[in-house]
Amino acid sequence: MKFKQFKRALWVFHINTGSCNGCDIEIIAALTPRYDAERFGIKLVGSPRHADALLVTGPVTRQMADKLKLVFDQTPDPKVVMCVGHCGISGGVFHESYNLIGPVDNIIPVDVYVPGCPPRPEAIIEGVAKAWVKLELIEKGEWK
Amino acid sequence: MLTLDSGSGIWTPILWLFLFVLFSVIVLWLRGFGRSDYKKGTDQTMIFFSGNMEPLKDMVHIRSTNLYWGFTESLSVVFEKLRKAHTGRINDYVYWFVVVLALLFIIVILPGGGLQ
Amino acid sequence: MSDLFTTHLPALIIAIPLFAAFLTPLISRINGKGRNFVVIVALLMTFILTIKLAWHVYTDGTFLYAFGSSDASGFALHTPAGYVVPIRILFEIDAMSALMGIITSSLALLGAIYSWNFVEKYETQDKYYTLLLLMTVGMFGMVFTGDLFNMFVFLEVLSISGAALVAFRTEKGASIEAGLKYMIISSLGAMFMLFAVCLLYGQYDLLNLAALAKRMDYTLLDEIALVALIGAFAMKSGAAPMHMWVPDAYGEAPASISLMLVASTQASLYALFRVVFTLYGAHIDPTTIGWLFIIFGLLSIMVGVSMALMQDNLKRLIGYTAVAEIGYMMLAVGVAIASMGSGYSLMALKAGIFHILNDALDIGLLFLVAGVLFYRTGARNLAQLGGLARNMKYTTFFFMIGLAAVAGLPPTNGFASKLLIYESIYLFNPVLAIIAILASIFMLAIFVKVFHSAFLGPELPSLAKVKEAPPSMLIPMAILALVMIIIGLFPNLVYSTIVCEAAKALLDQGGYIAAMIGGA
Amino acid sequence: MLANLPFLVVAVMIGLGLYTMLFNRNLIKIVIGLTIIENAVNLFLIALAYKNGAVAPIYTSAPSTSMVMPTPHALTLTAIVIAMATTAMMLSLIMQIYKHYHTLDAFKIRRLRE
Repeated sequence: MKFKQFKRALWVFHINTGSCNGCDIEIIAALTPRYDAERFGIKLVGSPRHADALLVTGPVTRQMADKLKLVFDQTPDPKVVMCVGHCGISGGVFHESYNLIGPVDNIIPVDVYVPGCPPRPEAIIEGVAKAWVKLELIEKGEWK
Repeated sequence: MLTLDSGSGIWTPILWLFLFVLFSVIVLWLRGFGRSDYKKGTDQTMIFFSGNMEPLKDMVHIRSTNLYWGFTESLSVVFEKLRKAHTGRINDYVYWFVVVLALLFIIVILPGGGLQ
Repeated sequence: MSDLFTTHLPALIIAIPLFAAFLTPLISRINGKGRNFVVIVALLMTFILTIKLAWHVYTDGTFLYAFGSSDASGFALHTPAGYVVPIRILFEIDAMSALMGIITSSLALLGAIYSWNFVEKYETQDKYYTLLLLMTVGMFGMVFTGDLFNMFVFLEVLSISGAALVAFRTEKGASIEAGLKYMIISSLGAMFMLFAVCLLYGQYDLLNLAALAKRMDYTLLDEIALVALIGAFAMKSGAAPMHMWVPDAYGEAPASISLMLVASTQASLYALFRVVFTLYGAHIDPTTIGWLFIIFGLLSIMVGVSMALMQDNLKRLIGYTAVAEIGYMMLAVGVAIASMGSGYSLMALKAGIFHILNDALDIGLLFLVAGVLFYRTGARNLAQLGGLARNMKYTTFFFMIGLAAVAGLPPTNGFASKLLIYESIYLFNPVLAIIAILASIFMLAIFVKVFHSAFLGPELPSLAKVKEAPPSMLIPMAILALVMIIIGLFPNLVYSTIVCEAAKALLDQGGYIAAMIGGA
Repeated sequence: MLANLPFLVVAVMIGLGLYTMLFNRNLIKIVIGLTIIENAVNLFLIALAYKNGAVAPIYTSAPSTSMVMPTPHALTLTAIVIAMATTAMMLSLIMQIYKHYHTLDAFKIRRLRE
């Protein structure tokens, strides 16, 4: 990491595109007092229009595809997208299912992948931190 | 001249206005911290409706009939009685006038208390 | 007070609208716009004369005008018992009457300006303006007269023209129904008033307020007359539970007429106060009559506020809040009577009278806004409205001022008078003050509902083409809003001068009698 | 007692009028009730003015005997005129109501309620 501190807090919007809720529970676990992600300034918000980062869990079902696209479009620039869990990365156990549009990166560009089924909260927090670094670098114009 | 003396307190609108302007400036200053870097004219200005497209404007607006519904419903014991009392019959208008006159007679005249 | 013009001011104030009233049908044969212009000019002249009259009253004291012989040496009746009764009808204008006169004339003027566009599509405009002017005459007569029977006559002039105007939109059944209800109930009230006048006349052979007050023996019959007068005027001013005609009439009348009806209820309220304070004066039992007023006030506040919360028809809603506002005045004046002699009695009375002025302004403004909404959208029901703030910027601003004033938010005029009411009531009985404050919060809730459902929210497709109100409707609203802001920011401008004088004049029974008997 | 009879009649008439207004559903009958009250009050005024043996107060040919007080008569005339105006007004409104509602039943003419 090149800098000592981040410019500002990171607001994350969490969208579930057909997950089994395993990843969601781990995300909540990352916010509990044991891990306490909010002490770093990482906060879940209720609207993508307030968010800096999108956190996507689950493979993208047919129903959720256009909604995911819309949510991505509604997030203000600059933005980063995190994909949490095997399902979002490759489809996981739902791979090649008839009702999947595909992994998340078929629909929107993904910046950070956090593998695991489900990933541990530490992994999620680390992923968020990486996304954060990328976001700040994009803002500085240093990201190639 | 600027202060209204109410006997047990004072009211100075100009002072209030001064404070109002002061706090408005503070609020606007704080509001300036909000982000304005979203791109206008794109989906980024759209209303977030859980990822769904926004419904027709007619459906979004909360009409007056829905406002305070819970309040009136929970106090319907009172409100229904009041509503039923307003029958809209001209006889009842006269009835209330006569009732009030009769009550006034009872209150004012029978104890002999109206005038002294 | 010496020159001829000044001496005849009260007669002119009555005569100009009366003359114009019967001139308007003639002029409208020639030109519709010319007629409107004549009406506005007549009311403007009346307004200026009223201001001049009020100026004289506030500088030189009570103003007396005699229709008939000016003193006993003139045309007089010599009774066998040796009395010399000058044959005349007296107008006595003290500070309180002058305040009511200013309210009446300004609201009438604004209503006439507002009507220019508001009723333009109706064929029967000539009758409308005639009746509007007659209504003004009725109100002026009621607040200026010093004679009970004369007050009855003007009350009936007011009711007849008012009822005809409430039923002005004859194409709608509901407005005729409202007119008929208003007519029946106000005629009944007027009959009871006449009955009381008969009772007083039968005993004392007098109709003059001051002379009656001086001669009064406070018998049982006088008590019955007091009851009939209180009942009749409380009903005419819309105190609960006799308030049911108020939302009907206010809701169905054209908005400019609702504005006039606000002034008319306040003229009745004035008559009520005049009867209680001047006619019966110090001889009323403070506890009984005071608590009577307080109960009327509390009932009006609570019923008005709760019924307004349920309404969806905007003008009916404002009508119910007008009932609640009348309740505030009755509450304050009731406290003033019940605590007669204590330190805060005068303050409560001042607060009540100050609230008369403020209520006329803010309820009037809200009715005008409601009229604009009806004129531009054709919708009477709040459920059909939404998002109008996008197209009606000025109207929205005026509504916000009216909302703040009627809910008693600082720094508007409504807050100034309500603060005085709360504080004086609190000294009398804290429970009453708590109820009054709670009702005020309700009032805020009611108008926030209106504000949200009519002005806020997305722009509805059906209302996308709604335009801002025409200038003839914006000007009266702007004037009202400006006056409200000025009174709100500088309350002492009117409070320490006009209102305090009016309260003192109302309490000063001896002064009223001396002005009339001594001046004769 | 006999002198008080007019006042008794006035009281009875006011009671009748109120009864008519309270318990009749027909609008015209309600107006009739109001008219009865109006007439009762007028009768009251006239009864107040009565004086045994007095003549009408016409100054030009006034005899030496006592005259009645002219004011109540003037008041009554005014009140009658006003009563006529209000009655005419109400009846015309009732006519219009019948055109819109096709009924005169007060229980059905209540579009304005609550």
